[in-house]
Amino acid sequence: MNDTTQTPESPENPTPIAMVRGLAFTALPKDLYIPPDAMEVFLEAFEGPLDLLLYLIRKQNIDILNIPIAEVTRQYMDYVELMKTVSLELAAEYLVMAAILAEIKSRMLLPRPENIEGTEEDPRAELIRRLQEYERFKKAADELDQMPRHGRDTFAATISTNDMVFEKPQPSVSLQELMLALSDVLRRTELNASHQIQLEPMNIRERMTNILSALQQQEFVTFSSLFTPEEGRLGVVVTFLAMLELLKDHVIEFVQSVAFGPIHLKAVITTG
Amino acid sequence: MNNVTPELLVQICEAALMVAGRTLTIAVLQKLFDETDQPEAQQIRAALSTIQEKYQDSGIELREVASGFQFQAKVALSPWLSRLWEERAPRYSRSFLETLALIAYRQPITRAEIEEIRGVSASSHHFKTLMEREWIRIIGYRDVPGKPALYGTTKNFLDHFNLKSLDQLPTLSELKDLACQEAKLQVQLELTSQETEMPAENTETITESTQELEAATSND
Amino acid sequence: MNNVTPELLVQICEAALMVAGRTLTIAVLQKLFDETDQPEAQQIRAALSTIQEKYQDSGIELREVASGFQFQAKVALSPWLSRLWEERAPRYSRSFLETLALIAYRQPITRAEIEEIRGVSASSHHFKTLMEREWIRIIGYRDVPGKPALYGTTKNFLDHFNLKSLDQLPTLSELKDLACQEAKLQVQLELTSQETEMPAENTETITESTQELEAATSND
Repeated sequence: MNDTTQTPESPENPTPIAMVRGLAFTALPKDLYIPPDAMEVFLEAFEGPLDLLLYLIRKQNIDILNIPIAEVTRQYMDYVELMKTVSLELAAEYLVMAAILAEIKSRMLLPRPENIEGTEEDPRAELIRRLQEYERFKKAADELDQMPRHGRDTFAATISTNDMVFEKPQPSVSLQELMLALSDVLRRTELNASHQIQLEPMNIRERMTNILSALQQQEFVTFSSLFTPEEGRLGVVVTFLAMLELLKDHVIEFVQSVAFGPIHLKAVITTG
Repeated sequence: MNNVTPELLVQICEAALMVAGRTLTIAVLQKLFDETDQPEAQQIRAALSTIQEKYQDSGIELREVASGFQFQAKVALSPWLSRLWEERAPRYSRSFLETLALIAYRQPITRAEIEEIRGVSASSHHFKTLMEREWIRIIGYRDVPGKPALYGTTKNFLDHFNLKSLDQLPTLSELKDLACQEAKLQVQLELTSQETEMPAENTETITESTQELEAATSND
Repeated sequence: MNNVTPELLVQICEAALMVAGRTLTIAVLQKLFDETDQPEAQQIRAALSTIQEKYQDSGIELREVASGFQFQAKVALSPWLSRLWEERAPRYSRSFLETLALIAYRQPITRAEIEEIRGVSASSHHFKTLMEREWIRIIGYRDVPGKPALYGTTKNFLDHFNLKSLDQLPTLSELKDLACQEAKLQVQLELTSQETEMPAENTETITESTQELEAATSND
């Protein structure tokens, strides 16, 4: 979602929408092309079908307990139609609401059946309950937003202890805590299939860091000096893989000044 | 308290609250003193209210929030103070705030319940941000198929909004009962039973869950 | 200075110096105001000396140091104030630990990559703290637009966790075992909390360990 908070203005709003050569325009010309982007912004001002419905009801000063279903349904359908004409992906929720409205409308036309207790049930009751329920939280959200917040309206005091000599102990972290944090991340990313993260054998990662550290102390490092024969073949392979990984990530480059001369590694960017 | 005069006690509490960089409880303030000198909670309270009075006309004030006491700049000064930082405080979208409001007022609540009330599917991003800020957390799972997580707010949330407890939240507006309204309008229709079928939705369940929540969060 | 009374000026300077978390110069204090309202340096100086007098008998004082003005706790109070940190070290937040874990396991890694994996923007504060503790450092830059810094862990990091090298960090499968254990532990906690905390209504189970709670409420 985005942070649009402008109040929704409908094309049917009786207040002038524009002044052209001294003339007030209260309605959009029928043939006016609404760019899809603008329509999206307009629709995003609503938080969903309930919000749109509430807006329609409020706009006409209708008592929420006495909604003229036919009229509201007609307006609602106009909006849904408008969304269609600009070929917007219609959110399913808007269509569900349209169906609910249509159902209520049809039930209002029919004689009401008696239910078990013998009292009549107004077909609008459930919708009204939902609208009210939504509205109160909409209001609560507004109020929450008005409340003084840290970092926006109020700031906590923290002053210096400069001249005092005492050691503030640093938080200590156990390996277990670190692992739990990581498993949290992994669990979350599993749900989010777009970025899978794999954990490679750590020795390659470590080697990458070591190579970069060497390149921070020295601008050019000879290729061969990064291999330690004592580590055996596995060590050589790991180091080489680490180099390739860094090369692929655009972090280092290989430099050879003369043909068949020694190969050097160099950081692509050297700052700090 | 033999060696600590009331004036010194006030000074120590004042300085401690200023340098701590976190909220302090009365218990923490007591522990700043040797056991032999340790002031009573009541004496600390008295010192704190002396401080509160002393700062009446200052740019800052001593406030009590969920996790303890804290010095804060006065809200009215925020237009000037916010210029101290380049980054603006984030603005939250309405959908974000609605989600937060529902969790705050209706906790423990599942994501599906939030979606049902709002009439739209909930943004995962909002939940992530709320969890990241440690304003909400999972406080349990409902024992129904799928074991959906139940969300509740944290002390951080209360602190951030300068609240001591959940019941300081503005009260929710009341639901008007359609059936009652109908009955008033149609007086001539004598209905036998006024036991309306509008679900006896308990409009205020906050107090209950507040207690539960405090029980859950206060064990540190 | 048309709209800013001397009293308001004092309040703003006072609050700014307390909340800034750094020393402030007169020039910085001037910039808190709109250009049309901007007080003269002299007026700020006057406000600052009013503040200095006002805090004469307080636990804190306004001092001028090389880089500007700052409030400090009075040195005489240090025996008491030092206990603020004696009690217990603060704890790092879960999001802080996640950032650290990703740097450890995925180094060299950029901040943007961490944000992408975690799905939320990373706090600069976390990076600063990690750099200050010398647990991470910048080990290079990636040659892509923006030239992002690459982070890696340090020897200090290994020392803290008693590791000789990074490949001693638990592997992914060990991590899964850990997650299983954690789940088992939670089930146990669930059972006990059902017995003790939720006698009547056990449709909802609180699966919460005290550790998690502390992590959730502690600040970073």
